[in-house]
Amino acid sequence: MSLVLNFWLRVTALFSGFGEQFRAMNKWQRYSAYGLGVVALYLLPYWPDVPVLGQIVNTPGSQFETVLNDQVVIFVLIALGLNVVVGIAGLLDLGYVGFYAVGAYVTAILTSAHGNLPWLLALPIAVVISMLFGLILGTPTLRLRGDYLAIVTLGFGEIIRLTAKNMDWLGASRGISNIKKPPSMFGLKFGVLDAKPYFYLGLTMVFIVIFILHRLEYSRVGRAWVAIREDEDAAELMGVNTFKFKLWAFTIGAGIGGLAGVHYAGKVGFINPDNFPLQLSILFLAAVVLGGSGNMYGAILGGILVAYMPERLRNFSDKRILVFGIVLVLMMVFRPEGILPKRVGNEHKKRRARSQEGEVAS
Amino acid sequence: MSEVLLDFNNVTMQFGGVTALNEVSLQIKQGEILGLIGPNGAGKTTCFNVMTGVYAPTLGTVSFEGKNLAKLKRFEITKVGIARTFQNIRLFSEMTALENVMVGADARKKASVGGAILRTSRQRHEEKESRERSMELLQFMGISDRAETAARNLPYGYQRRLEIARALATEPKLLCLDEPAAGFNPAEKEELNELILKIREQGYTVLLIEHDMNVVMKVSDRVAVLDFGQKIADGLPADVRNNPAVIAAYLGVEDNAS
Amino acid sequence: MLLEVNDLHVFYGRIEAIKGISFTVGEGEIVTLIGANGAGKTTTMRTISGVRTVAQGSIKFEGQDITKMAPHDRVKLGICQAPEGRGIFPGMTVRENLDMGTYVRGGNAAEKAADLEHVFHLFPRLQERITQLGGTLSGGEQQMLAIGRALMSRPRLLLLDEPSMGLAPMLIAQIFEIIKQINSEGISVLLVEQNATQALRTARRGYVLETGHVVKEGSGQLLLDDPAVRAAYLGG
Amino acid sequence: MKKSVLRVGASMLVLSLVGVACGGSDDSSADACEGNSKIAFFGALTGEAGNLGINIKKGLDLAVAQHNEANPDAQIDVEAYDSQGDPDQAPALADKAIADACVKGIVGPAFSGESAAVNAKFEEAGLPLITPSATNPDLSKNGWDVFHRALAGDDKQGPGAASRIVADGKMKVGVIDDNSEYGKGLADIVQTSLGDKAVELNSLDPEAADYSAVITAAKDAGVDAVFFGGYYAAAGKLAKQMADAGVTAQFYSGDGTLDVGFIEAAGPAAEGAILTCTCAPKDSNPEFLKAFQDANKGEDPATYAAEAYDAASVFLAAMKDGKTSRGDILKFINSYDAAGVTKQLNWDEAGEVTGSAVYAYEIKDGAIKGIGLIK
Amino acid sequence: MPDWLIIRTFWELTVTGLALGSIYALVALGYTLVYGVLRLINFAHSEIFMVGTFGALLASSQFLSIPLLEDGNYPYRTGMTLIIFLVFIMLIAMLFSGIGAVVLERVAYRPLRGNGDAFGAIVLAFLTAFIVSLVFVDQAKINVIIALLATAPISYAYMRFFKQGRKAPRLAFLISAIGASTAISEAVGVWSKHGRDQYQTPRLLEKKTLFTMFGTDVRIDYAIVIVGALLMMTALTLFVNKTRLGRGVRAVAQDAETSRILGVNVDLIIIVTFALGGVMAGGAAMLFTLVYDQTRFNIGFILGVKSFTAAVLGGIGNLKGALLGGLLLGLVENYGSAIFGGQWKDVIAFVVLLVVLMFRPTGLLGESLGKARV
Repeated sequence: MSLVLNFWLRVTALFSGFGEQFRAMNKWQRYSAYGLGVVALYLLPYWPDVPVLGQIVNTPGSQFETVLNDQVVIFVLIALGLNVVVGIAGLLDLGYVGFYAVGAYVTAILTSAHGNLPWLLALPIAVVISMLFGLILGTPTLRLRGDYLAIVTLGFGEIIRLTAKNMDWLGASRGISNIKKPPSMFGLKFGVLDAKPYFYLGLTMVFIVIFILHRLEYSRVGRAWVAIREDEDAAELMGVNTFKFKLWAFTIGAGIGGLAGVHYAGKVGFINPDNFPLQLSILFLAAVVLGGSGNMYGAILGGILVAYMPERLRNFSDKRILVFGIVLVLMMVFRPEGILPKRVGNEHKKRRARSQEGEVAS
Repeated sequence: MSEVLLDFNNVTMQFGGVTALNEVSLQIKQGEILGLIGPNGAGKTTCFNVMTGVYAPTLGTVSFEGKNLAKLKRFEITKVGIARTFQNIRLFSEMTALENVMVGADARKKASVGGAILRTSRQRHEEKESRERSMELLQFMGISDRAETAARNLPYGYQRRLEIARALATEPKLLCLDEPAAGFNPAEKEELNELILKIREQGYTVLLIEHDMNVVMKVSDRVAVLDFGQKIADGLPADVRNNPAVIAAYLGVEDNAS
Repeated sequence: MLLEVNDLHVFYGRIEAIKGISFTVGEGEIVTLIGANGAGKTTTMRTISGVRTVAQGSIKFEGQDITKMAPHDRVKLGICQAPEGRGIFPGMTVRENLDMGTYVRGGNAAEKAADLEHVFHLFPRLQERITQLGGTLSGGEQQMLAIGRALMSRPRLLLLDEPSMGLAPMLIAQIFEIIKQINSEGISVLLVEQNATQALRTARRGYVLETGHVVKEGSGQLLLDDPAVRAAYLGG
Repeated sequence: MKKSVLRVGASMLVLSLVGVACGGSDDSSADACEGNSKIAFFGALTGEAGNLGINIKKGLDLAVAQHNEANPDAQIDVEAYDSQGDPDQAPALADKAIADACVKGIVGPAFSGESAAVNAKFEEAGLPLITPSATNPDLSKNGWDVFHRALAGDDKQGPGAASRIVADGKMKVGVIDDNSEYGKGLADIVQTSLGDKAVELNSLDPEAADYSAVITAAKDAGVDAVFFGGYYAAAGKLAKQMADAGVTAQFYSGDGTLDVGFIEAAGPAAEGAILTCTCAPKDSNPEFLKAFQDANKGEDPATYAAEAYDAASVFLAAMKDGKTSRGDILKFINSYDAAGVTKQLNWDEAGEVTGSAVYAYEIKDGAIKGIGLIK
Repeated sequence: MPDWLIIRTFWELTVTGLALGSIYALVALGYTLVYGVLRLINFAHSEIFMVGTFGALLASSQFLSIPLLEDGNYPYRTGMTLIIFLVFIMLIAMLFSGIGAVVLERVAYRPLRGNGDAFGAIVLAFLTAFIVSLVFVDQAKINVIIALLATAPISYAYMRFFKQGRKAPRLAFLISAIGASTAISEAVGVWSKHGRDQYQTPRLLEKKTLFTMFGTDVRIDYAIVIVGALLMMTALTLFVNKTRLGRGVRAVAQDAETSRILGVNVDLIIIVTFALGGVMAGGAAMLFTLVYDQTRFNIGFILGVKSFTAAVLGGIGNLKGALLGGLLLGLVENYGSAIFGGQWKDVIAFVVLLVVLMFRPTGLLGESLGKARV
């Protein structure tokens, strides 16, 4: 087992090594590395056709690009959104699936059940309404302390699902079908068979969200969030309007959850309340914490793993959920901060430098 | 110079039957360093918390520049111009030193979510301002060499100073320091004394809660003594030092014991 | 020697709170540790009680090394503490709080009753409050309760962390009288105090702590007369 | 050192480009199947609804095994796509099935929910499907050419159940559902068909342990019969709790309840319950019964196994007829008209099997007994 | 008309609501105890309940060899036999749940407290080896053999890791709990005899009407559940208030640090707390099977969520709150179902919770295990 631990240390060292090399590069080199990475990501659907690599990444029982879109992209979007709420602002939300559902349902209602809007128009409306739901839920509940907030949000997620299930206007348990698909653009046809255009669209959404969150995180807003997470009272005494910023975190998180819902609804064309069970909220949270709560890239990695691994491990058939549960426990025992824990400042660089100095000295 | 900045008028504070402060009146004048001393548990920290809006007084009023603080929310008190440090250090431990100070500096900034996403010119300007001001403060406190270190990894002395820097960043009129010398050795205390005086020179009014007589007596313009929730003395350091009531309460009951 | 602390180092997270202190408490002695807030007094006390782990150095009790012993075993050996801030269980009655003192020792009902009698003899106020919840007591009563509770464990060494904190002068005097009385019954006392004058008067020997180091030691009177100590802790 | 990041990025890019090139060649050979043709099972084999899928797959396996035995040089494989009945997992599996040129037909999708999520894909790909179990009436209203049902939908079953209830002389029928797509749909149809004889008693939460609220309502309404739209586990609990609460109303339910699990869960309370199904009783075709028992260690075919066998037989017939492309097979199915083990198999435009046989079953002596067609 | 249903059937709804509420309350106690002592939502407590129902199932069908049906009817027992059987089944269920809770604590929580011991290391090592072996073969027996062989070296490595004593952040506990919850329920779903199917438990007690009150028949099983739950709760309260260990539990809940100073073995108290919660859940599980005669691998999930809601409703960390919250939730659900229809049951439950928390942010009775007194 020490072998495994050792291996693990190596892998993480490799990544941190990457980080340092990255910082050491000049601007031009850095941007080209980014560019190459982005292009490679957009080419992901073709990876299974590559020899060797394809063997490793391909999902045995299901279509790889569909998994990429329907599972991975959706989970990554959601992990990004939930990470704002849980990871950065430190608000425990166990009902995140509610916002995902709102996004999907608004799209469904506007483009199919009670309207005939194009998907592209439904998108902003759905995101805004999801944010409104965040606001509506957050205003009364954000005064509650951590664990109380958790159960209230959990209840909220259930209320959303059950309301959808019980109201004929929302399609009740039949759900809503014939949801409009995204319009064909840039030569991409959003049909039923080919998942690739959806993946490109979803990946673009992910990049946009990363861009926005990156800007938020390294601004007054992001600092306020982290300050609230670290010590809410101290933050307030340092002049942070904690309620306002908590509400913002909730609202932005809700918006991203809603966006994921819009994308999902547009892709599948059919939703019903059973697509939004309570267990999904828990899975979302697991993704964020597994990857590294508070670290955007950790959350992304968590989202990828939680979405992709069950498909990759289809051979385990009915044991994959069991394996998932055990892995969660093991991860939390041995790496409680997640796979990519949040990093603060440049201390790790300093530490390394210092240890090198030490070596020279001795 | 002698304008009253903070007026503590007949404040009583009770917690479930226990009286922590009993009709305390206290004034802090513009530009002075007021030392507040008293035995542990005498009510200094409660006094402090009432002042910074953590608790609302049971009776009496606290006003700052004539404005009643009771109605204000906690974060608004910072905006009015009161900043504080904490007895048991409460930094944002997962943020760098610089970010900690920037949170303080942000108190005076306006840009919010929209500005941050769009990177408006105002936001960029404010961001730059915050960063520069925070860096200056770190330099002022002599801890800028560890600006990029996570607060939790800073040495103790740095953490204490970082708290002061963070408080200063909110551009307070009144800076409240809660036992800033706790855990310092004499040399460090000496440095702290100088620092406090330097802060005052910059135009801040300082309220200093401290246990160490060396620190309090050396830097304070005026010293108030709390004991058992009551103010028992208020005056120049030399006078307070020789006040029999203070000696009895604070320095031990030496006279009736001997 | 009853208690021997040798080159003790203790960390709080990454911060070294105790940087190698040594001191002893003899059989039947009252020894005091004085120093400013943050000097490491409370950490020392908690380390002796075993709730902080020792990074380096050793603690011996009656010659037995207890550096790594679990807290409850130390209580069994006869080390009990009235912690800083009194540590009263707010939701328990005075009686139940006192019973917590016998938690480790157990003992039969008669023994407990005798101990209880003894505590009530020292602190008659507690008897009046016996069914009241700990959280509703005044500061002085809580301090009495904390000391009484520690006594219920029949300690050989009583650790008192800031017993005078937040008490009115009258009460402080009373508490120190009781400390002397307890000591006269053969219980050694290690006393941590900010009220240095009072503490040094009560104690046979004292140690001055500063940022995790012992900077001075000597008999109570010697330290009381030391000008540097007077300047730093006694207000000149 | 510095450049290694670039190098890794570049090599990944190159690899991907290779992939694009290879992938391109794949598309042109969509119809090229190397190896045996396959009939795919699509539905749950694991997860909470796994049992139903296993029944179906056994019927499919039997048909294919018989075919392979009879035609040694034209072997057919069975490919299973285990969706766990989950509409979220279904699309990636459906795409995989579509991408596999050897898959010529789908027996499934087993559930209505996943059907709604993926049938459009099969339609687009022209991959014919025959579902042996998804009975939601709405499914046939989408204009899907590839869609076929090997049994009648709930719009046939509901009125059938209602007429049986009426024929039994019941005057006041409490209608309960499990708030699922299937259960509520069926219960609504039954309720409409019953007209003023029906008393709506709302839904229950099938996952909950306690149904006393709805039972209290039934008791209060004084019903002489109860129709439950939902699955067997909940039906069993409901029947038992009703009996315990002293409700003596006759228990009716639909095909979701047609499982020994119902009898196990309800115990003696199941006795006399009447269930309807558009599926045929296991003994309706002795030949099939015997073949199934032989192939499955004496086990009786459970619900939908016979329908799956029929569905598979149609595909096999097409292949035997020399049809190899999906399009040809689809045409073959659309014009198919022959007797299956359960019924005459031919489909209308919408994909509904003609002839709307609804069978009634009764629980007697702890076993399910077919009691004939409902007129 | 449905508006009047609640009035016509009020007492009947009250009886059934109280019965279900009693079970909620017993399970809620587990959440409350652990929260009181560790400030941790023991998300896996629902599975402890589930394990208890399987304990009850095994006790009756395996240990007592009672068939599901005898000659086509329930295997009713009467008199002393019945009482002995029921007590036996309850004890076994409590044993299952109690052991389950303690194992859970040591494997999934204790290492996160920076306090992992050999037991946790061995179990975790076994699980690690087991899932790794699954990659290569998928045959339970072979997997177990491989896992057992690899356990020793892996647990050695794990022990070394535990020695570092790293404490995990709060969220990690929650995720570990979720993982454990998933794993326990799936393990039963995968490896029990009928897998994920519903299981029936033999019905020993004939569900006759015991007495009639307000025109409503009160069935004997409901009466047993309500009385049994109240008895267990009284026993627990007595234990917590009157015994030495119970005092330890209260002391740790109020002030863990001082408790340690006074010589309370906090790790032991935590084990006791989990065991108590487990025993209560086991009792609840037996009472549950007594009324509903069935269980399933996922039966804990919804019941757990409800019970946790009940605990919060009453004031988490407060024993009396758990009772109040449980009963209240059971009643509210029943009344609400009668008014709005069963499909709105959970919505009603959560709306009530929301409203209560709006006005009383720490639940009806407030938190604190220490203050819970009879």
